[in-house]
Amino acid sequence: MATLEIRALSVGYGPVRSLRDVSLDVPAGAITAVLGGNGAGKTTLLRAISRTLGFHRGTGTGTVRFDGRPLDGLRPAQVVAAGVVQVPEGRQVFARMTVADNLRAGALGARGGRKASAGALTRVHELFPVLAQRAHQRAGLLSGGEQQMLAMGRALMARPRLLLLDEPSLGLAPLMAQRIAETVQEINASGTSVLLVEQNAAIALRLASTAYVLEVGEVTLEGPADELAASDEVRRRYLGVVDETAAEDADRAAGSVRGLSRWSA
Amino acid sequence: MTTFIELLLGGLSIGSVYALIALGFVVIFKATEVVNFAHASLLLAGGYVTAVLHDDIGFWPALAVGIAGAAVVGAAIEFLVMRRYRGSDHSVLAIVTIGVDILLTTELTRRMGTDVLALGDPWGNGVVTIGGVTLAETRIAAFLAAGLLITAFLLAFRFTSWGVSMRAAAENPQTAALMGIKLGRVSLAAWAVAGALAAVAALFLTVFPTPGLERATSLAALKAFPAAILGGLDSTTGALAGGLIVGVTESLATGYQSDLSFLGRGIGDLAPYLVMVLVLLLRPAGLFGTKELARV
Amino acid sequence: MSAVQETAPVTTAPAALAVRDVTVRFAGLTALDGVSFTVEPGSVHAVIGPNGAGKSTTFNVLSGVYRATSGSVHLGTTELTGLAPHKIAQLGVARTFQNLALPPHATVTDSLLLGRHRLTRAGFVASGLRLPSAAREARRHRERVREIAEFIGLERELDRPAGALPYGQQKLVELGRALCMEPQVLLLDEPVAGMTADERRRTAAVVAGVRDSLGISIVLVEHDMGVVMRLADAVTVLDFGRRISGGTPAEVQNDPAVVQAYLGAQE
Amino acid sequence: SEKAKSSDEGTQDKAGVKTGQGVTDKVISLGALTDMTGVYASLGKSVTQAQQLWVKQTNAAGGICDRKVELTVRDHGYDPQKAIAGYTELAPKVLGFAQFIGSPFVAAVEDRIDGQDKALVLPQAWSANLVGSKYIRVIGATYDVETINLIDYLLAEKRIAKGDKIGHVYFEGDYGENALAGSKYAAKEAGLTVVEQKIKPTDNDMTAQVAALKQAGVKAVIVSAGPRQAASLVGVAAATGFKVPVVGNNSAFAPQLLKTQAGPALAADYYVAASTLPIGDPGAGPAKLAKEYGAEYPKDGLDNGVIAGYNAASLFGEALKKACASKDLTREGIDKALLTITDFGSDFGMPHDFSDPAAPSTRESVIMKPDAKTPGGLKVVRPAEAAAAAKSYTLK
Amino acid sequence: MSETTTTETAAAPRPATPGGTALAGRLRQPRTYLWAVGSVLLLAFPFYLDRFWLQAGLFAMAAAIGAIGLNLLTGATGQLSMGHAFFLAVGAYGYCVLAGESSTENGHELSGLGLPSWLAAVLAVLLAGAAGGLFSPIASRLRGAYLGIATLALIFIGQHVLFNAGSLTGGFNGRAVPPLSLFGFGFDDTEVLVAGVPFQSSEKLWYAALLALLLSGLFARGVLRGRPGRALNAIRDHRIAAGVMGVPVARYRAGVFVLSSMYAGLAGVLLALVFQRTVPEYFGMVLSLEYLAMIVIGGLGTVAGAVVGAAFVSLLPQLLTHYSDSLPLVSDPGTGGLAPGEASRYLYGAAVVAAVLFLPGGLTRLMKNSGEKK
Ligand SMILES: Nc1ncnc2c1ncn2[C@@H]1O[C@H](COP(=O)(O)OP(=O)(O)OP(=O)(O)O)[C@@H](O)[C@H]1O
Ligand SMILES: Nc1ncnc2c1ncn2[C@@H]1O[C@H](COP(=O)(O)OP(=O)(O)OP(=O)(O)O)[C@@H](O)[C@H]1O
Ligand SMILES: [Mg+2]
Ligand SMILES: [Mg+2]
Repeated sequence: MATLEIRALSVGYGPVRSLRDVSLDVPAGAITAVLGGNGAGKTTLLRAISRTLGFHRGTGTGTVRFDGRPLDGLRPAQVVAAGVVQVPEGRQVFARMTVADNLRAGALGARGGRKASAGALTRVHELFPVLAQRAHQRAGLLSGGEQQMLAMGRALMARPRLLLLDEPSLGLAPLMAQRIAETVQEINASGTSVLLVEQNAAIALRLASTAYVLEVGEVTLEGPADELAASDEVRRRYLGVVDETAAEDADRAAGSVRGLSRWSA
Repeated sequence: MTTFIELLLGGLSIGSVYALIALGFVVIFKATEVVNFAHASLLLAGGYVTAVLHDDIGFWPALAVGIAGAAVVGAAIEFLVMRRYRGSDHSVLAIVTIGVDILLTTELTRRMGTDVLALGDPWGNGVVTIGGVTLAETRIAAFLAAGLLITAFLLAFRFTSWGVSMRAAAENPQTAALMGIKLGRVSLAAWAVAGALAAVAALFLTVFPTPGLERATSLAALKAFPAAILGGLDSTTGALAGGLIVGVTESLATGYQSDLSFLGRGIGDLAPYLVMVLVLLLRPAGLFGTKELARV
Repeated sequence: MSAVQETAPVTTAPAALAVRDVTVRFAGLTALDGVSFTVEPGSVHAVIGPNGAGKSTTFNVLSGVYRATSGSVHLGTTELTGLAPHKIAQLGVARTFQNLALPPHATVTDSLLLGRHRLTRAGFVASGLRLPSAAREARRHRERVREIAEFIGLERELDRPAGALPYGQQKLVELGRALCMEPQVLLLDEPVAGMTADERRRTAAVVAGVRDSLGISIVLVEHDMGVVMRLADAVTVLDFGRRISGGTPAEVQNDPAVVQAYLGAQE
Repeated sequence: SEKAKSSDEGTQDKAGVKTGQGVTDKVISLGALTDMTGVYASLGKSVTQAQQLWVKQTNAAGGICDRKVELTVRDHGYDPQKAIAGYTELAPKVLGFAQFIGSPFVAAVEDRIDGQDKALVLPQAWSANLVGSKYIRVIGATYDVETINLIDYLLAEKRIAKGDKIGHVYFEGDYGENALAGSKYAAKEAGLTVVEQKIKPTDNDMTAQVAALKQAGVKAVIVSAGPRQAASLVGVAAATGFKVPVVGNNSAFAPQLLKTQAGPALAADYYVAASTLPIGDPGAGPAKLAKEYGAEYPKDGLDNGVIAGYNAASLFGEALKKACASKDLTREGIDKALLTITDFGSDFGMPHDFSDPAAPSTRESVIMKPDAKTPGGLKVVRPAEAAAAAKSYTLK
Repeated sequence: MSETTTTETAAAPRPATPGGTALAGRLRQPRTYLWAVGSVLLLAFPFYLDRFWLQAGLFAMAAAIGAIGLNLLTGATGQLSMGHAFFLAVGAYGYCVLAGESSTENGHELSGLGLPSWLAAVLAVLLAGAAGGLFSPIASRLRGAYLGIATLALIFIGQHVLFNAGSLTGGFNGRAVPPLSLFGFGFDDTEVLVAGVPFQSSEKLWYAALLALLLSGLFARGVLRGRPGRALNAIRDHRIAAGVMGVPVARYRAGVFVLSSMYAGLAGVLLALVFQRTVPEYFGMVLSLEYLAMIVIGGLGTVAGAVVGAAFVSLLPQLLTHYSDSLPLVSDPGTGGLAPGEASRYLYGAAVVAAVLFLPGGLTRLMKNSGEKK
């Protein structure tokens, strides 16, 4: 049984069509990854689920169901109350609030009492000790990666049943990216389904059981993650060059770029 | 010396009324980052309801209805106007509140006509004299009310999730929504609270020693602007400090105007603004306001 | 590079960027602690390190957004320490921002033209009166903007508001805007974050192209080791505000301290 | 174009009456520039309604010079731009203005009135600065003269004596500063010292002013401000045990205040001067007007604006009748007719003499005291009288 | 108004088209004809309209100049200013003092420099700019609401000075405004017959104002579309990034404040000439708020927006008052119904709200949409 079911979802921003007829499933307790290049519509997909398209004057058709319950027509807060929580793209921490208040804000939409959120807070501090050290610093002053950790931690405060991650490893050091990967796995192991949008396809495909590839608003590939990881197309476009061909590839890529003449003032 | 103390106390007491008005600005600014120029008309609305009703149902019930009424007006402004704005420019929204203020003030002054309305408060023109210094009872009540309300808000902002949701919603509505914060409800509540505060402020603004509520009462809200800014637009403590500073400055500048006559007479109104400008030169975000973030 | 056209040499000869003993403290926190490194003219110098190590802080010091608590920064013989950001920009130091800093409603063209600010002169009077000099200047620089947009592959997005572009392209606009400053030194803060492998490769190629065709110095902060290895001539590694290692990419990659603090066990 | 045909001055009708701008065979048009939505709304409303009542009565009685009188009202809401626009709009169309509220605005168009338009304007303001023009005629004592009469009253009642200090709380602007000139003159004559307190119309709380005056040890206070300021001042003074008489100019009182908590204090030791009897006076003139006004506007309260407005309109009517008699209904004719009016308005308490444009029409003032039981809230405590100092005082 | 859009395409980045085709292209646009008709009408008005309407138009034109200035500041740079009325006052009174003769009026010793009036007008504009410059420590440091309310202090300071510096300002009664004269041609009330139409001050000033508006509109448009405009927008959108891009932020903030003050000064001079007397009451907070309303109603950040907004805000009450007899709902003052003054306040308030909610971009956006794409 699928927890999240997306059927025939189309989204547009004004005249711009950004998703066309997308159908996608996130099975209960699984990690599902979505890959795709710039502008493929990954963020748009997540916005459609979390019902925040309205903030971008976007409109959509199609259905999104969570546990059989349609999410269309709900307000973002109701979606959160239903257990679907999104980590937005580009961190979006509340810059002027302290780290501690950011985490409190994360817990606002959650069900369960103080005790539960205290538990969640301990957990977040375990995962990202820096957030405990900096509890009283304003979030806007954190480094980029620290902000990314805060964004993750904040979402975890809501104790989601389905976690929507938009590029969680963006800007994280390799070590930290691995930590995040483990965290996602752990979260998942404790019963949370995850929809993972990642540029770092290597990580994504390692974590996920199923994966979808979006291109220009359409699902072009889907299947078990390991199968996709083996496909040539995915290897070339999303997994990047393997070391042996690096030099060759780089040259090829560089060759495709015209030089830029110097500006003479 | 007694004059000085009397002026000082008088200034503190009127200052607490300014602080109450300033608190209304602060609540809305915290929740929406909008400077609410319609606060003046909320003040009128609250006062008007109280004034019209007190004869029939008694002062306290009338005040309660007045507070509720102003809260409803505030909420209505949020629901009918502020919520519908799709942009993100807070200055534009501030200008919208100017429009709202014009609408409301026109309507209310039309209703009030040229009357001066009494609010039927229990203090009348009673005064308390301590050591040769006289203070109006209304002002003591104002002082207590302001202290109480401001403390309450300070605590509420610090210890309940309301303050957090407000600031989150103000700073980044979309992400706040992603956190499950009910944006509409947060700003609706802020506007309603601001309305209620305005009604309380209106009470103290129009009872003794001022003659009563009338169309020009809303102009007094202007004096709370320097108070709110001086303290820092997003700080409850700032509202209190700012209000008191403005009250005292005004009172002293008026009381000693003969000694200050080289500046021209009647600088009582001007003095708070001069103090405000000085403070802003040193602290661009007011005494207690949150400094602008400077990192990229 | 075959396509490079030889034109008149840049007015200022390329100069080394020397960071000496820079310390930055915030209330109760030392973000940079006596960091020194030198960026050789015309090279790509990578600064890497764990999150919160002080890389962006270094950039903020270099571009004048932060004032160093102590230490100095020189570009050639000019001291940058303590200069206002716009003065540093005038000297030809350009940067991109880790968290995008693009006006969402302005078109890409306008954002790029903003990069030309330091190279243009038209002030209130000249623009207001539409003096011929201003018009001539505007025309010339619009052409160059188009050239640069083509170079980074944004020519089709020129009339779109930047806010409507996907994240990855917004990063490119940032890069373009910095290029539009015709910098001597280009500071890139995570230029390929949020891109697919394919796009990373292309962006890396653009950066390489910039270095090769313009011969300017590039300071690069990036967590993608592939890109760092490919582009960097030298690497400085920071951890907790201190420089813990430095050298060629290969050296650094095998430095146990770096592996332990930053890279983790390689997969 | 239509504009090109030059305006035709001085045509004559069948009866041989010379007419000009604002007068046709059937209608005499008058203008009123009033404030019904701004700071002087309460004054403006009463004055305008009283004048409309007068127009109605006059027309019912057959009009003037076989013509109906028509009053075009423009509400400027105390906004200079609208006031000037209103003047510009009406000036070519009306014979004159039965009302013009806002002395700064009158001053603003003074040059046009004196220079080209030459239409009679009856401002509802009593600043000495308005006196001196042939066409702008103030009805009643100016604020300075009125203030002198107020101080005279205090002296006569032995509330103050030579050597005392008196406080003067006054508005920034024309009104207050003109009154201050009067109090300074009276103080000089009577050996008093004036302690000044300048305030703005937005000041509603007189606590600090009272504290300062108390400290200065004044024996009486003059208020040349609005009703609210007077009420606050009197209220604070009473409450803080600062027991001195307070006197105010005609603009410093409104009957609505008697219902507020300052009411008792106002009724106790506060006095107001004016150049007409109060509307609640038992005398024939005010009583008749009060009755008629009440019948016409049952919902609206009575105040002294009613008399002021009615009086001004009647004066205009008087001038019209005289002009009609001399068969000259042009603006010039009206101005000439007005100069022959020397005993106008005794119905309302005192005679006015308009023969000298450089002098106020009277130097007398009625002194009144708030009284909640009287309609309009004021009763006379000293009938019209001019103090010696008021007679010797030279304007400006 | 027409003059501001005549060069719609001048600054566009299109490759240079031969003048002929561009002209032909423009001739095909219906808007070109609309503007042409508008311009002719504007030029012909003094021959047909009476003084009331001309004066209303003059007020609107002066307001438009002031609003353009404010739009540079608030619209383009995001610096909220509520002190615009102060700079209008500096312009108006500055002109009076510079051009007026020393004299005694209403008991005030008035001092004046008696300069030629055209020179006085120029100097008054510069004076307003200098006043803006004096405020630059604050203008360059504060932002948003803080700056907005800090500038409110200017209003109170201004009012205080206007009332108290009697020898310069004439105190509460203000000062008479010396008529403008240019090359011996006086813009005063002496009648000059032009084509049989008597020209008085309003008629003569009309053309001067039209020219001033045209020039200041074009100037502002040039600024906005050029390098300074981009720098200002960058400051509005991202202050730190603007600095890093080489924009001297404090200097530009101060600079645009000065420029906007100069526009206000010019508007002030013009208003003074129309009023023929300056009165302190006028330059209060309400006036500042009106200017803010203008730019929001018309559209933030554009010249056309300022002009349209100014026309709307300053003509609306005049229209309503003038036609109060023939409008439903609105009734004559004193008859108990909705007074025209109130009606126009309702409409004006509602317009501000509606413009923001339903017409983001203001009235000009509406016109643009119905016309051609920009
Ligand atoms: N607010 C918006 N207004 C208009 N168009 C938008 C908006 N947001 C996204 N788009 C368009 O929708 C398409 C999909 O964008 P989306 O942000 O979903 O891509 P993405 O896959 O998340 O890309 P990236 O990997 O760069 O984040 C793009 O073409 C983009 O230009
Ligand atoms: N203005 C500031 N006030 C307080 N602390 C700051 C400020 N700027 C940076 N910091 C702190 O200094 C440290 C270094 O930050 P910096 O942004 O330089 O890290 P970084 O190396 O760029 O990390 P990342 O890779 O995550 O972007 C961080 O811990 C950050 O919280
Ligand atoms: Mg995305
Ligand atoms: Mg960083």
